Amino acid sequence: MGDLTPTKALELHQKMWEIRLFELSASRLYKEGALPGFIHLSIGQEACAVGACLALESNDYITSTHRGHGHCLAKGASPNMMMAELAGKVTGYSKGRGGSMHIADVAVGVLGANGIVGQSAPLACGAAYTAQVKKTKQLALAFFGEGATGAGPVHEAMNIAAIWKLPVIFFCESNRYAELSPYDVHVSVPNVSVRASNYGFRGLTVDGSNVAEIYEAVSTAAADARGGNGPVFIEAKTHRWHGHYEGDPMTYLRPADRDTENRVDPIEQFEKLMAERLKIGDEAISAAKQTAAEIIDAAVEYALNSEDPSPGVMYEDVLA
Amino acid sequence: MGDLTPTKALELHQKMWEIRLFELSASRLYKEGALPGFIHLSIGQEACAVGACLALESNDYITSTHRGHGHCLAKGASPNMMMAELAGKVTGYSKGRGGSMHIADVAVGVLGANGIVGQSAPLACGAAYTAQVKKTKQLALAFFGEGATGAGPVHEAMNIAAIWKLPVIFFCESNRYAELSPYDVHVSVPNVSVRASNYGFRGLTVDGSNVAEIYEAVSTAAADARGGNGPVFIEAKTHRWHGHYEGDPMTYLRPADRDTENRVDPIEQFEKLMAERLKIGDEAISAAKQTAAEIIDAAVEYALNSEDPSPGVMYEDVLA
Amino acid sequence: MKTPTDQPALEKPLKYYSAVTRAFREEMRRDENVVLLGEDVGPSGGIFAQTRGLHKEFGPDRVRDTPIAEAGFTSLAIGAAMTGLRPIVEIGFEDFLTACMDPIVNQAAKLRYMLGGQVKVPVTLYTFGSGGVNAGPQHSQSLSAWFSHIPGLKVIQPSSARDTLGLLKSAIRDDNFVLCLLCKSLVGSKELVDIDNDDFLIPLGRSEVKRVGQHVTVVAIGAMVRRAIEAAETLYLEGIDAEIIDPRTLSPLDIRTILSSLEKTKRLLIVHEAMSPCGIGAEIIAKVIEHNHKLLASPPVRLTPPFAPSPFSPGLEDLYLPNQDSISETLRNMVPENERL
Amino acid sequence: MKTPTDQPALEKPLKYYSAVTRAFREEMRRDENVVLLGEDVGPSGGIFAQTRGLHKEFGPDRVRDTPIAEAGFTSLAIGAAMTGLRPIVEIGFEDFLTACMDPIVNQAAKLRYMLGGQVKVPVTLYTFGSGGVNAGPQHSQSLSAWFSHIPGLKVIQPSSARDTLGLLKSAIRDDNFVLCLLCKSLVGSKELVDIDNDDFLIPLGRSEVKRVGQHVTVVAIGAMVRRAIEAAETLYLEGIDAEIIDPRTLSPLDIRTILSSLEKTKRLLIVHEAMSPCGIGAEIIAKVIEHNHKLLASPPVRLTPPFAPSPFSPGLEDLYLPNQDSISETLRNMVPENERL
Ligand SMILES: Cc1ncc(C[n+]2csc(CCOP(=O)(O)OP(=O)(O)O)c2C)c(N)n1
Ligand SMILES: Cc1ncc(C[n+]2csc(CCOP(=O)(O)OP(=O)(O)O)c2C)c(N)n1
Ligand SMILES: [Mg+2]
Ligand SMILES: [Mg+2]
Repeated sequence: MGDLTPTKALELHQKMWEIRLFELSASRLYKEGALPGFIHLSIGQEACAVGACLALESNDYITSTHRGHGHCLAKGASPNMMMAELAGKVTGYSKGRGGSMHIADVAVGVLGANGIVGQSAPLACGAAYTAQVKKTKQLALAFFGEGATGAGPVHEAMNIAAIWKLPVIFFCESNRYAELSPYDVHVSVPNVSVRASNYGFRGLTVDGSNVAEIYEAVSTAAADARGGNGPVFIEAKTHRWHGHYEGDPMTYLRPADRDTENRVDPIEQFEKLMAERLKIGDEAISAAKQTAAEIIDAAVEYALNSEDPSPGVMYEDVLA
Repeated sequence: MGDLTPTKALELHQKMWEIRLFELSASRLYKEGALPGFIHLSIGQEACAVGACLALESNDYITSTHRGHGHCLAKGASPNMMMAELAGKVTGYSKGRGGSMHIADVAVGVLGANGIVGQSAPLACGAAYTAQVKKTKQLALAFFGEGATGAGPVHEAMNIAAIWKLPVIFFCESNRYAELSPYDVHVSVPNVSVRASNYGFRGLTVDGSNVAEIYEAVSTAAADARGGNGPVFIEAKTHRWHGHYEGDPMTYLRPADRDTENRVDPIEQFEKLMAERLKIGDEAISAAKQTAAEIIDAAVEYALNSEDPSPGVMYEDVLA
Repeated sequence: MKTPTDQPALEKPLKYYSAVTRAFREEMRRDENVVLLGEDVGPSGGIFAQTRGLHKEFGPDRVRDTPIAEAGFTSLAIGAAMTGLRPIVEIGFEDFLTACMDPIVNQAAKLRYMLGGQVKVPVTLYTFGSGGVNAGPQHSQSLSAWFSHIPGLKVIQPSSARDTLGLLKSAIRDDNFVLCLLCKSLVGSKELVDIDNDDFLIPLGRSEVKRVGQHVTVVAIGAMVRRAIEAAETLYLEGIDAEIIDPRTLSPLDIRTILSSLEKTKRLLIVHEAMSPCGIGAEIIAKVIEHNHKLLASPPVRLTPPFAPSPFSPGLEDLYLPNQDSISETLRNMVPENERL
Repeated sequence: MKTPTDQPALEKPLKYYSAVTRAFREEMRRDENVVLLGEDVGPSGGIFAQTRGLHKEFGPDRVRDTPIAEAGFTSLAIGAAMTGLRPIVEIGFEDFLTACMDPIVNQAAKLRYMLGGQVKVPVTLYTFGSGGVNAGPQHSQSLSAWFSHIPGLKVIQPSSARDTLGLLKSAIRDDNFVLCLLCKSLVGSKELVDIDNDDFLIPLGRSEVKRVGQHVTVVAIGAMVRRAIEAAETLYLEGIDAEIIDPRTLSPLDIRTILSSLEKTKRLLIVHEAMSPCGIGAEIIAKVIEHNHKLLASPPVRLTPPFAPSPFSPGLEDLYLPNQDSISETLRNMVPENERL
């Protein structure tokens, strides 16, 4: 558990619950027809978002993906405005124009979820470049999946980041599937973190269900990047518990991945560690979970009680 | 010199001279105004084209680049039709519609030079995929420069080739410059052949001025690929003697690269080896050079005496 | 020798997405050079079940899942086409064509021309585009105009299961790079398709008159065709008799069918989901007016979404897209009361 | 405080490519958030010498050579723009825009809209396009229509050194993603530019009447503007007096200037190097006819290259592109003898 203080641990823990409950609520609302379009949930991957984002400063940047709810919440976006956006309401981050795949809160460093696989990487390099030119000591962290590492723009971004020594962290949530097909359709090597060696920077693979390990890995990488040593690639091996999108029948799952009994729950596992190693009592743990539940329930309520956007919203912000 | 027979050595040698003289003629004709547009010459890189292509079977495929004259000649394209194309004549490979960057001779396995950096790699994978599906035992070799290894499509191609175990060789002519900027603007590692490790296949760096070494490396890689072991990446460290394009003032050259006295001439070096190791006599060497000269002179004559395309040519072959 | 197809046509209706599968199956049975590449086209059968069963029937050499590398595998398909295969390529959403413009535009469209006629590039690229399913700004675009702007490509956009079947089969047999721009909002739609042979081809480059009428010519594209027909049926009761033309192939565009309709109606409405500026509608108007600047009795109208990205929220997207109401309203304004039936 | 520019304007003529340099230099001096990225924009000064001196003056942080990664560094520039910089991006040849369509179209054009107005994307992307220098099919394209088709972008195409200066400076100060499509064939052209201050701005979205005339309106774009003016000067001696309009900004298009010219001339010729189908010419004709289907006294004409890739051989490319002769010939056919001066 490295140097994790009980306070920090409780923070990580509560955030994971916020994400879990946000996603479960979204899943339910989707089934009920209250959320339109496509949504992609990150249940099972909470430790990645939380471990990574809580290791950053609040003015650091992240760029995210189609599976971005966890990232945005972990970096500090408002659950209310997020859920409202998922519901297509005018109170959402994009006034209902964007939906689940386009949540951003620039004030807390979230430069946006993104519906185009791979774009998170070069966009993050741009934020890192700004930090470098302006000497702000900020950094940028790009989330993406193992599927995205097959995409050209990710490679172009890593190459540029290496040459320019940009303060950027490439954080890959390697969750066994990309859309409907397994890891080995997309990657020919056991650990996608070797991608970094291509460009001469550091790459490592961590347990994506272990929030403490991720927190530590990202903290070290962040110090590296801020110190001018350039990028780091972190692969977190994790599981996507739900389908690619809600409603996905998951007929393509490999037998080993059908076994939901024995899979590690990153939150449960962390709760055990909190109790055993940090001696955090049950009440504190339940209280954090309770707080998370209240936050998310409020977000659902906020979203459902919000107004639809008026037609004019459709024409705004096309140009600055 | 491995197993090189004197016959093979003379073949390699003559081809290098054909390329050298083709390029020198093109350079002269360009200065004289007989060749329009942009041309990119490969003087200094002859060993790469020749060592690589002569290690292939005649029904193997190559894909080439903007700097493709050497590749096409080495694979067996007609100097006459090539020079005619450079001159924009109707007797050229593209009837004057393509020019220097679009020479192809599908009958001898040349799928085309290409004006878009990086496209040679995925196109070659396509030819390799055909060979795999049709079980023809053919393979495809993609030429490209170190600059191209920064381009997304090259990475995408390497990843696919690795996963699909395609019979393809990625042959990188690492010639110190990409357009007007040096190696380290484009690549963050000393040898670009490490790119292969990213995907778990073999990568090696060879002396791009040593035709015998290249010939051997490609022969081995070809056997690998044909044997179903998938791709190999070969980086040949070489020099581009002329500018990026003819007319390039090369003001950007780094001091070390200004020294033309001490640079290795791949042809001269090979002639020494031929004499010393293979005991090939002076006359045979001069005769090969002489034959090359006659071939290229004839090509120049052919091109200059050919007709311009008639207007109708402009409208043909837009659709099949 | 004819192999029976898996969907006995007369018995159950054909879905738009099953028409895709059927076209592929029939053509892959007919010609072993036809292969299928794309993200999740393999064992999973695709996000819309559009390739279900093909991997099983034709095996992993001919039906192959790709990594997420649209530029790479589109270019790969072109290299394969130059060397003897006839690849079908799936790009999941039309918006992702932005990732493979170079292979399509600088390679496929020009290789035959650039290489002196030495090669053909028989690739059929299909993709699910257009809006109507609340997929938001990056998953709802209709980019047909881009490809219609480029010589060396063909572009089709089927508006029904039947057209999908016939056009896709023709595309696969065509020796050029053909883009087939399917409409997401039609994916689950179905119709009885009375075709029991496996050689049903709709020629590329031919418009179809989907409804005969006398007052106004409506050129509708993709998912807009049904909406236009529905509008026309309603309007008929009000005395407005619209002729509906579906170009089906957007490049090369069959302008003659449109012109001869206009000789009769003198009024032109174009309805498409693509943006208006430099779109297919602009091209149709330009061609009509170049042909005869006095042909039209009233100004032509392009009914398209506003010039803004496609909004996510259902209420907004409903307003954004042309629909039966806005088509009807526009037609009412175009056909004067005194000319109605 | 004004810093004197390096080209005292009144003394020597300004070249098209030097106008690029001058615009960048002035704007980079004015605003330290302006940075310049692209292949060979750094110490080498660019293939057309268009960035010469800038790396030396502004240093490697603000003027940075990129690897060959058009998608990557365009997207990077967008990320930088979202976080406070105002990048200028060079894509060497317009044809290579095919490699970065996703960042331009799915990111830059839509981010502000998708992210609820939270960000601006002030990027100026410039590139050398169009033909006339025997660069062959992959290095001669004019793709303006693609970008004019996409909401959220601005598109400019300067036809002179002066316009390049004024339009580029406005683009850099604009808070949107602006594509500046320069013409390769004009690179070395020069003219006296009587501007000695460093705040010379030409507003985006405004056409310019380059020559006043009465018989016919010629809308010419990019390198075609000079050719049209030359044709007009010659034709004047034959009694044909053409008005030449240069839109300068292709999106948003200033149609009003064109319409008011047509009120006078009633005749419309459009000359551009881009392909005809779904091009800017189609859009102009559509807009004119939608406005008033009776405005034109004769059919409008689009004079463009044939619908084929750009051929390499000089003789062919000369025939391929519109030129003074073909413009003159077309205008002679459009203006009846009895209406001439
Ligand atoms: C350029 C592009 N290609 C394809 C898609 C369709 N798509 C959306 S998510 C996805 C899979 C991504 O897999 P991965 O990167 O592993 O992320 P995960 O979904 O597992 O989190 C695909 C192919 C897309 N959105 N963008
Ligand atoms: C996609 C693309 N970007 C940029 C260019 C312009 N360009 C032509 S050659 C070249 C440099 C290529 O360098 P390298 O790959 O090392 O090959 P070399 O010229 O050294 O043989 C560049 C940038 C291009 N043709 N295509
Ligand atoms: Mg994944
Ligand atoms: Mg090089």
